[in-house]
Amino acid sequence: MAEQKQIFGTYLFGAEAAQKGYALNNMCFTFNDKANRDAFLADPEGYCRKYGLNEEQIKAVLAKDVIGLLKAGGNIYYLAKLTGIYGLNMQDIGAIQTGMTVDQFKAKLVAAGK
Amino acid sequence: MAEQKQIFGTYLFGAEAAQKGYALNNMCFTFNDKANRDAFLADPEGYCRKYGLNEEQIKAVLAKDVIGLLKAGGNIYYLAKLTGIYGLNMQDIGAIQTGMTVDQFKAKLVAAGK
Amino acid sequence: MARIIGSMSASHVPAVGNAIARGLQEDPYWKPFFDGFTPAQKWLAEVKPDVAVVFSNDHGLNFFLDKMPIFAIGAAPSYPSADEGWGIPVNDPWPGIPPLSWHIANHVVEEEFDPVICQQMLIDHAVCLPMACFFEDCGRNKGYRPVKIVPVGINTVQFPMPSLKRCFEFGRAIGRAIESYPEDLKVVLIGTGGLSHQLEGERAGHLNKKFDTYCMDCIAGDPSPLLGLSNVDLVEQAGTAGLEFMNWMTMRGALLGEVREVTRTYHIPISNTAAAVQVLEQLPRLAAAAE
Amino acid sequence: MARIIGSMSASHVPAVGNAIARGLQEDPYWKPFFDGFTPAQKWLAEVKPDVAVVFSNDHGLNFFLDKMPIFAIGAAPSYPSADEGWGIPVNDPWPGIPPLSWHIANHVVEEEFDPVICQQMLIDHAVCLPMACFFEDCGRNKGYRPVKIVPVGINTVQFPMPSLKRCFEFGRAIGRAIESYPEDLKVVLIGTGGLSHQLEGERAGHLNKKFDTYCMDCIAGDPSPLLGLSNVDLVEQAGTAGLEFMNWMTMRGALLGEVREVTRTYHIPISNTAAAVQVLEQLPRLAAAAE
Ligand SMILES: [Fe+3]
Ligand SMILES: [Fe+3]
Repeated sequence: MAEQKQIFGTYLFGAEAAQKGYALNNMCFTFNDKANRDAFLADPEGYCRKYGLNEEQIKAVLAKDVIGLLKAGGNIYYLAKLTGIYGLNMQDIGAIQTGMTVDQFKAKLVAAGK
Repeated sequence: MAEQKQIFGTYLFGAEAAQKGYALNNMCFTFNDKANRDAFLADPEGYCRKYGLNEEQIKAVLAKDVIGLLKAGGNIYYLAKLTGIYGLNMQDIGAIQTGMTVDQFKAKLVAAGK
Repeated sequence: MARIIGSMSASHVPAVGNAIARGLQEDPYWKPFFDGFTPAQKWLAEVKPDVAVVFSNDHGLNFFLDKMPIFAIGAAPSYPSADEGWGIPVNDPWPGIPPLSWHIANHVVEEEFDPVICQQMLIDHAVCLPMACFFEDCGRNKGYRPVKIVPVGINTVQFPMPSLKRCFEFGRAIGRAIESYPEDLKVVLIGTGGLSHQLEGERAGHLNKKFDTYCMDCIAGDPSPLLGLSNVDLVEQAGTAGLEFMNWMTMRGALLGEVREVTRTYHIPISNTAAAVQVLEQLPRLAAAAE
Repeated sequence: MARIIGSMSASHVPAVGNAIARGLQEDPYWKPFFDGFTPAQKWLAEVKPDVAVVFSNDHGLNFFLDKMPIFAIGAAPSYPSADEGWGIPVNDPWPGIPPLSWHIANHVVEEEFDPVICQQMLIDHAVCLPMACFFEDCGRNKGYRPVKIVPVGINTVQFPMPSLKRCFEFGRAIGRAIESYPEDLKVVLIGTGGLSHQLEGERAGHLNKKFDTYCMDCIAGDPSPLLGLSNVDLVEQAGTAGLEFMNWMTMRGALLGEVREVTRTYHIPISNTAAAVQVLEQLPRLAAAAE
């Protein structure tokens, strides 16, 4: 129901994504612990497989492909813990997803305040 | 609110008991695992202390004092896991709490069906 | 569209698990209890449901007091059971039907209910044992799973609890959700728990045949006289564990049309409990008459 | 009786935690944000609340998709924070006030809300950082905890979500609960999150100053125009993370009387977020005028 209205570039996280992305989000949930973040960094693909991610999800994780992660059922509240491991802040993520440079993305934010 | 009406021999599990009995019920919750049941049996008092039970609760646990456990905040849904460890079934528990023999308690149940 | 064909309610008692495991169905103590399911089994063989929506309460397996829901809806692909601490055999998992679970969840939240949505959920004897009694071959034939399930959990463990009226209305919203599900499915409702019993306190062993009969009459006929009953009144009449009748009321709420009582049995005691079985068939009706 | 003295709302952003830790309050990027709290701090010094009821959403620290509540009420003696995965400093625990928490829980369940009751709850940056900004010394003076808290959680993570109308009504029930609490306590409401922002998708970076201004006008004046807004409409206007405005609406619902706007600031951007601070004072009124 909530998923019926299409909004450009926007992924509503409901029934479909919640099921599809369960393993991916569950893995990200473990990143609340530093030991798990370290284990991930030591062997990203192995860590993904341990948590039962599918190939689409693993590929997106390894490529830091945020849009791919969303399409694979990722929820930003959990994904943010993954991108944090990669040292990416929210402007970096914004730039990746919108195809801008980080400076362009930041300028866009500032412009919205005018 | 729910606790205002007094019913003979009846312990409503609400705000007060839920706080008072938290550690006790939490210990009982661990008894869903056989390894924990075994650990309890190997050292009941030590197990109680590990889970932070207070003296009133520890005394009631060691004495198999069901009424004492209720007064100490125990919830029957969790306490039943403790009494199960002691090999007591629900008629045994009923007899203990009502001061009857097990046969008397069973007869009381049967009589209610007439 | 999915269609609710009726409801089946039954008491649940852990000891039933041992009786099934030890094949005590013909034992004099157990026979009156298990015989109560025979007419229900016959009805099931006729109506052949695809899905069971099962209303029950957790007994300290899936939820703890750290985070205690009022209502919970299972949305898992599979519902495993687990050791509950009493040495009763662990049942095989029951398959879920996540699209229907989510449909129900979306619908009831829109109707202003606030259930916890559980993509992982352990089911305990309150689900597994009535299922094994109604779907008899499940107890004997491991892995036989003739229906998919949607477990609906109701808090009977800790006050505050939802009122019988709130439970009934929650059931109504679930009924409307099911009947608006686009797939052609036959859905049976199962309510478990109760009837009167009290395990703890100096009043342990409290049973109330008269009140239970009244409750079953209301379930079969007009449930509205029960809507004004407070939970504390319910405890007074039916004992603390009689609060599990909330599961029956939620189930009854989901029956949106007229019903016919197919069977009813009532027997005291199984363990400390008044053991009842009741089956209602929802009568055919015009779709437009649905609320 | 307890008395609600007003509300304070503010955006929350993990990056604020690092800014506090690194003492960047005077840094040109951060100064407009932190300066927004100064009038609120002045107001707090005058009104001196005893308790804060804090409306926020979990960010994958306390809840997961296995068991996702719609509403949650903290009833813990203490609320620790924990590592959220971003390297922001872990805050010291905030003390709870379980009797008030349970009073609220009992009351709202009676009013037909179905919150999860949490005797254990981790609070994340959505609670800790606005608290550290409003109660400035908390960030600098470890262990300084001038109020006890009741955290109220609202699901903004997963659809289905409660509507703005449902949130507002939940707030109203909480307001009535607080004002019927027998102890003489001054209670401040805190709503955190939003305003417009969207972190994910090709629309990342979406902000909507006009809509945010409209929302803050409605919060300060008449919130009823917002009650018809669907969550998807809210996403369209305010971005996916703009759904966190539900926290503000629940908070606003709990203000039962007339209000006076004490301060409002609005600044874009902090991180990717429209950062707002708004304080409302509840005007004195006759007890009889309370709903
Ligand atoms: Fe039960
Ligand atoms: Fe947030």
